[in-house]
Amino acid sequence: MLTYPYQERKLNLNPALIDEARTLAKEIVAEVKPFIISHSTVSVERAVLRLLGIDGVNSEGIPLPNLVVEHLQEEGLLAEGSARTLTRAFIHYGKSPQSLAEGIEQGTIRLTELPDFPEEVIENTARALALPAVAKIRAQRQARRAMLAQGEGIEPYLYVIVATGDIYEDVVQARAAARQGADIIAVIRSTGQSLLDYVPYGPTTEGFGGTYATQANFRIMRAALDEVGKELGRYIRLTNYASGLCMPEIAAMGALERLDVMLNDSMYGIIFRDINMQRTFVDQYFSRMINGFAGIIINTGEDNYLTTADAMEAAHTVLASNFINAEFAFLSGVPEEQQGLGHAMEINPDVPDAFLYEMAQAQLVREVFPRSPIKYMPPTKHMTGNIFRGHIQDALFNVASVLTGQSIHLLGMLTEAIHTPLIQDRALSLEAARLVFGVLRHMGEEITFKAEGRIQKRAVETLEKAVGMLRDIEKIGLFMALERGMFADISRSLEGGRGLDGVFAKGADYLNPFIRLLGAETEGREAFESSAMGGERDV
Amino acid sequence: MLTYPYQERKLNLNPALIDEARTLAKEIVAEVKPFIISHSTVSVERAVLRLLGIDGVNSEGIPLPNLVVEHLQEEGLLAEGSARTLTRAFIHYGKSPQSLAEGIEQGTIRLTELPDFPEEVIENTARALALPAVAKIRAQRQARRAMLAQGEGIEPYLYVIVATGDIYEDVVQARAAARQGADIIAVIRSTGQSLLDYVPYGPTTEGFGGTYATQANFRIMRAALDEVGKELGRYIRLTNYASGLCMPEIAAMGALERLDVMLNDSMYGIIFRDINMQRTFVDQYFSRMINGFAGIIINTGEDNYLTTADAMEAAHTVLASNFINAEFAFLSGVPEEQQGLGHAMEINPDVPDAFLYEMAQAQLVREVFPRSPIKYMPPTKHMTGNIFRGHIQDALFNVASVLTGQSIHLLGMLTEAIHTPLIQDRALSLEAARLVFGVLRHMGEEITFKAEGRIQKRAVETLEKAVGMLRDIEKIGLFMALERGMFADISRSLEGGRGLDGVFAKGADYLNPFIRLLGAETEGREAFESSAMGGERDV
Amino acid sequence: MSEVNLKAVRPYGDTLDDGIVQLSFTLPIPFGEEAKEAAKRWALQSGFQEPNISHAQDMGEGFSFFVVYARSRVTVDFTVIEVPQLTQVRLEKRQIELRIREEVRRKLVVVGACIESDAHTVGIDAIMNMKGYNGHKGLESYHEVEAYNLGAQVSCEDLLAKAVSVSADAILISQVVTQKDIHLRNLTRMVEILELEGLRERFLLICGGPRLSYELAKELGYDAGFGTGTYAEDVAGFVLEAVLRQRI
Amino acid sequence: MSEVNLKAVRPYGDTLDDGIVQLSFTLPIPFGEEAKEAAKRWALQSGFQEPNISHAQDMGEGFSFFVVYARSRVTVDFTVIEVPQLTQVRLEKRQIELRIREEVRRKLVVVGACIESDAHTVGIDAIMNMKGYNGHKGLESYHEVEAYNLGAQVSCEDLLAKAVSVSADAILISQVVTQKDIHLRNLTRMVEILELEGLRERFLLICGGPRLSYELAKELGYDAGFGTGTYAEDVAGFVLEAVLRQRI
Ligand code: B12
Ligand code: B12
Ligand SMILES: Cc1ncc(COP(=O)(O)O)c(C=O)c1O
Ligand SMILES: Cc1ncc(COP(=O)(O)O)c(C=O)c1O
Repeated sequence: MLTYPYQERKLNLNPALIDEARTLAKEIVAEVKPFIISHSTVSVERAVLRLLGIDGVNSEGIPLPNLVVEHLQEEGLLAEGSARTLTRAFIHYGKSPQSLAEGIEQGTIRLTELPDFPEEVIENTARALALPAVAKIRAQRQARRAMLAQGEGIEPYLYVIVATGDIYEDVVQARAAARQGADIIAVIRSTGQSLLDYVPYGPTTEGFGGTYATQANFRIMRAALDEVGKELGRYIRLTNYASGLCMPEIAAMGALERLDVMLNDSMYGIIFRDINMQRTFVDQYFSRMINGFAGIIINTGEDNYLTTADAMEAAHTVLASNFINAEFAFLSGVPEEQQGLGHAMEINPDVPDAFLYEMAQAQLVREVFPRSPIKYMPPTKHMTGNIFRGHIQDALFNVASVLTGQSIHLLGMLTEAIHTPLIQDRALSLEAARLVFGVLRHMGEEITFKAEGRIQKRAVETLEKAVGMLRDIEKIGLFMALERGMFADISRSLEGGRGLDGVFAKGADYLNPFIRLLGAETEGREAFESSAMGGERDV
Repeated sequence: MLTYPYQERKLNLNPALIDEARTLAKEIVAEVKPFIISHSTVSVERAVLRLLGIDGVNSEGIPLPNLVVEHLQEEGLLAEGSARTLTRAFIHYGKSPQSLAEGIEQGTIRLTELPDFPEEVIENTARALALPAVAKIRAQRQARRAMLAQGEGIEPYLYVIVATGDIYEDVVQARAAARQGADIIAVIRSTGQSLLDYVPYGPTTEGFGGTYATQANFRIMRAALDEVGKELGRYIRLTNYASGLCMPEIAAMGALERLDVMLNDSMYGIIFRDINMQRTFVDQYFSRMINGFAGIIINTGEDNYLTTADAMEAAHTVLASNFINAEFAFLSGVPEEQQGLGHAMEINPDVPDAFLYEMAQAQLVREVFPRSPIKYMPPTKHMTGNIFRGHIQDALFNVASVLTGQSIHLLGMLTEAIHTPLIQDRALSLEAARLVFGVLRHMGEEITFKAEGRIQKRAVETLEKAVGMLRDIEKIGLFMALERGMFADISRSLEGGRGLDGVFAKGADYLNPFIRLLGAETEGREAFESSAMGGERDV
Repeated sequence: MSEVNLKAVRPYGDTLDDGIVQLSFTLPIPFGEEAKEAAKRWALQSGFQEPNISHAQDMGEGFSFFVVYARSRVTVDFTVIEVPQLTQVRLEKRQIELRIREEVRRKLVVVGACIESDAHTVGIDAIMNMKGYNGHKGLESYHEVEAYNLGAQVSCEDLLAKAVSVSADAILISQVVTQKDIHLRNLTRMVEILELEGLRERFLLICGGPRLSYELAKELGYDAGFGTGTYAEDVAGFVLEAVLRQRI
Repeated sequence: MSEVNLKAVRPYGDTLDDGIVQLSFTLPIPFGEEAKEAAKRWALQSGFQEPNISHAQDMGEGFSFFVVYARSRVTVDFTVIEVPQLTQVRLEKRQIELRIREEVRRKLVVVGACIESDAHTVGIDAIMNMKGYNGHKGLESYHEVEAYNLGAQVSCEDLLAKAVSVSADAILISQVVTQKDIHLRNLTRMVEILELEGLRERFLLICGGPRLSYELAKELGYDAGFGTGTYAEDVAGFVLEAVLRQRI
């Protein structure tokens, strides 16, 4: 029901401040950029290998992309980029990347003894090897566009999670959720997957608080949702997590399997999973490039800030981070129309007038990012075992969402504090949201906020504080800001956290054909840019 | 939290229209007034007897007031007013009204053979006999004022019902409700009591869907609520029903026992209980006089219209009826501050933008009656067995209520479609309302409605239609309007319905000392008028 | 997900046969750790497993409220379930009218009311009045039906008298208030009066209301009963079929 | 209202001993009259009386959801209930500090973490970090406590190593995720490791989390467990008492 871009201006915000925030964020990101583009990671390389067609696991269950990268690492070949060596091997052996990987696994192929080839030959061959994946992703994007044209939900999109730990049970829940009215299904990942430095393989039926993100699971769920969506005449979007130590690989898998939304933040892993910041910045860059090209909406994780920090005090950190996340997205070529910036309704409901402050925050994010499919997260921290009270807290969240024109609406569950959603929890939430959205559909258009009232004041104040924070960060740099715990009250060090050993400086002859094919200003994009630029969304 | 009178003007209503409506209503009522003041009813007379101190039942359970009135009727003495004959008997026998009544019951006293006395003596004696009740009621009003000064809830007042059918169980529920946060407790009456032409006696423990309204039950509940209110530092108001065939008597009982709120409509009995309209108009006049004097807030029953008629189509009938009800109240000397005009949230939630129309209606009633403690009734008709959905419907009602500055907020129950409230249903509703009111407390002040938007248009349209309806009624008269089924789609005839045989024309020497003592422009009032006029409410 | 065993169906939360059930209830005991333990024991004694007292709240006056999630091992055999139901297909108004005209060849006569203490006329009005319900016109709008809606709080005697005086085919009774089973009492009263007067066979006796079902109506000695979501067509169709059946 | 018989307490709706309970659950059977009947039978077989299926809803994919009100005859004897509880009185921070200074006469040392897969630090932070929770300062703010909060997803081994290296008095463990009883597994793992290393007696072992209780903790072999609404004082007080007790 939203008309893009969002048109209302209810908060009396100072546009100069918003411009300043954007400029600051751009500068903050620009400072990190040299580091990012001069480095790669094991996960980026594994993603490259996956896009080149390498998949599967060995008898011990170790994924071939991991084995190949380890091999390259051992042989000191990784700095050139896995694509270069694989391409050379391809030319030399005349075998597909998959066969090569299997050969490496079995020890029948060694990459150290490869002859060299003219640079042009290597580049062209690498490009040729890369094209099938690019074509596949493009085809998926086209398929999505075609299916969306057949019918889809209206905003705010109803987004629910399934989290049984078993992909087959997830499918049942997801299909039922679609019938119950969901527009977007997110398959929650098993606790701890983000810390695995490999992607599990095949369909999985065990997980805690979620199901492993595997390519097979993606495919199974995609097929199930396509089927039910077709029946319902409504395309059902699928969400997963390109987060953690494997974000680029998961992005690649998601692009190939036509996921529609990916949790894909530039800093979440650093802050919340204690993943090394150097690793994350490099990983997010490539993973977002893939998501951008695939027409996948990325979701950022600022809502998480308010699960540890206080929502009244830390509202501005969410906005400041949104600005930074958006700039990182631009850097990877993700257009605004795919920037599902996250924020949340997490003020303690015991705070008098809490709803007013939530409205201020929700409207603020909406007005500042009028073209982005912003994602609004429900109350979680202050939910309790009282499901009846919780259902009301969620209803208020629904009200705030529809009043402020949110795009992606993650449904709160009355059982939030108890367990991952049961089949009926989701149905009850969906029903409640549909009810609220229906009876309040045009309320947002009907109301204006008092000039200099509580809502406007709170919004202006939050914007000012966010700009102040960005000014500080711009001065000290993002790395230092993270060290100081400026986000979510959590401090991380440059060398600390997991996965730093997987980061390496690109060699002078580093090759990754996908950067040119998928990146912001490059060839593969053409086909889609025109429409995206026109403001129309095919995502 | 409301400041009286309500100040906001958000609907862009035409004040001339409101004035016209009031004038029309005044004229409509003025047309009925001659009939009203020239008639009395058996129930009015029984109320007079009760106020003179007659109470109790005979061995067959027939209340003494009924026996005396029947006796007077048989003897052809009723047209003079029961007070006249009782006064004469008092002078003659020197016995209290109660002893006289007992004598009549036992056949030891006959009223036909009484000597006559000078009119002045009779009037003065009647007045003297009436004064103790007047003093008692005044004392109750003063007691209420004193207790309110110790502490009370803030508006919208949280109003819940108890309906176990057993006064002792009701007490448990009511005390628990007070602790759970209720400001007002209504003891629902047993199904069908409104059609009884007598008031049951003593404490009762059986009833269907409610507990009998008896003076003993009033007293028991009053004591229980005073006790718990004192403990909580918050005066707990008590509500019952001065409706049906005995409305004046119940009003008298309520005034004596310090009830705070009475359902007391000028037409409800006619429309919904098929009570004869002549009977009701006379009864309501005297019952409201008592309520007015006692500082009791009356609640009108327009919400009921929307349980039979469609809330989208019939919204204006509610408003039109509110105007008429208010004028009838003025006629009886009930000031605006005690006119708890009723309206309800009953639009089918499947109607797109239903909430906007509800807001329009709620705000309209609020703005049109800025000094009245208007009473907002929750969704009932569209509640279903889905308690979770119902809880959300009620939450939206809570939102509408606090946004539009309602005064008395009858809580919706998630189990509305299933059973009368369980102890936890009430607690959950109270908790939900407190939550919503808390987080939205000042939202009403924060928002304005778009000029000529859906809400304003709907409100203006409803007001116009109400005025149109009042114009029609003014032309044909209220009796005819009722015959034509203009309220709630229910048609009633002048001679039809129950209780007509209890109506009689006052004789030339009719006497009822309470009319002068309790009525609008008369002596008993003085003590309170000054404060009520000042806008301060002691009710 | 594994196949559901329809011979042993049990509640489902998010995994087949997990048995998860939500409960809420109040116990008349003061709030505290002991109350929680009592709630847990109540759940265990009721046969639930792993009761999780996810919420406990003081209701005041020595009462405590609980929200509980627990697992149930109780199964039902779904394969043996047969619900006595009206077998009739839902006809449309037009068809019904036509069939009355052509097959019954006289108007059907129905009288209806909310009996005794019940004043909830919206349900019976939905069935009988012109306007109907949810776009389904009521019996009064049927050319081929003579419908008398007596309204609220009509005594059984008055309703019967009317039915006799207009030679009704069917008597329609609405009962909405069910507190303390008053609906059962009222409905039974009507049957008893009819039987006493020897008139039970003379009329089709039909009841309706949100807590009524075909099954319950049959138990009470009625010819049919209708619950939530009934439309005039359902009733007219039933009366039509029954009248035709009687003819044979 | 009559007196409650505490030896036979049963659910209460609005009349003593009415036994009213609300239930909701899904059955893996397709929506319809038969599903409703199945729900009713399930309730009856579970021992409830007069089940009233007040709501039935199609969940899609062959599932049906129900809201049920029913009566229970099950009673619990409230008079015999005793809940193992920390007997200790809640001391205030000031008092605790004083008693450590005067009676223990050295700082208390505690290490804490969310172990294994669990990343929910808010709870342990609420207990340990400077800032604390709801205005109750955390252990880090105690002069007389040396507190090491290792944060999220710490392996049992790492936590133990830290405890050994700083000679901790107490190990604090938080477990929030309980799906598939992972908290039980993780908590048990810690006890096993401690026992294997022969170190179980060396440390006070304390766990906490929204689904934990003193009772459950004891069952698992912990010295204490704390649930929702715990503050640093509770933990500090417990450690203090236990350390003093060990001295004697
Ligand atoms: C509207 C309403 C009223 C109105 C009734 C106006 C009127 N003229 O009907 C008013 C305000 C007057 C009222 C009063 C009372 N009510 Co009332 N009321 C309701 C309410 C909100 C809606 C009922 C309704 O209209 N439903 C819509 C109709 C269309 O649905 P339906 O009745 O189920 O009818 C459908 C089917 O059941 C079927 N059907 C029904 N009858 C028949 C008959 C036949 C022959 C057939 C074939 C089919 C059929 O077809 C219909 C269409 O599909 C319900 C709560 C709720 N949401 O259900 C409470 C409710 C029914 N009321 C209740 C009570 C207790 C009362 C009072 C007794 C309270 C009191 N003590 O004052 C009074 C007294 C009334 C009395 N003497 O009976 C309780 C009953 C509790 C119980 N289970 O026993 C309820 C459930 C509310 C509650 N939670 O307390 N009420
Ligand atoms: C905040 C939160 C998160 C944050 C955590 C941030 C952080 N750094 O802690 C984030 C967003 C990262 C998160 C992630 C996940 N979460 Co989470 N999360 C929550 C949430 C909303 C609030 C928890 C909270 O902070 N409560 C506030 C604190 C203060 O309360 P507390 O933990 O109970 O602590 C108190 C007491 O228990 C006690 N206490 C606790 N620990 C200890 C320890 C000791 C020694 C003592 C003495 C006392 C003590 O004292 C504390 C203060 O009184 C809950 C839902 C809810 N409303 O409860 C879900 C919830 C706990 N999460 C859940 C899940 C499944 C996850 C994920 C696994 C989902 C996924 N697959 O991605 C992930 C992965 C996390 C992981 N690896 O563990 C589920 C758990 C379901 C279950 N019962 O198993 C919940 C219930 C939500 C749901 N319904 O699905 N989550
Ligand atoms: C950006 C992002 N990634 C991932 C996750 C999921 O958590 P985990 O890292 O445990 O998979 C979240 C959760 O909110 C998130 O916001
Ligand atoms: C004015 C009024 N009186 C009385 C009642 C209660 O109904 P009864 O007449 O059955 O007591 C209502 C119910 O809404 C009402 O609005």
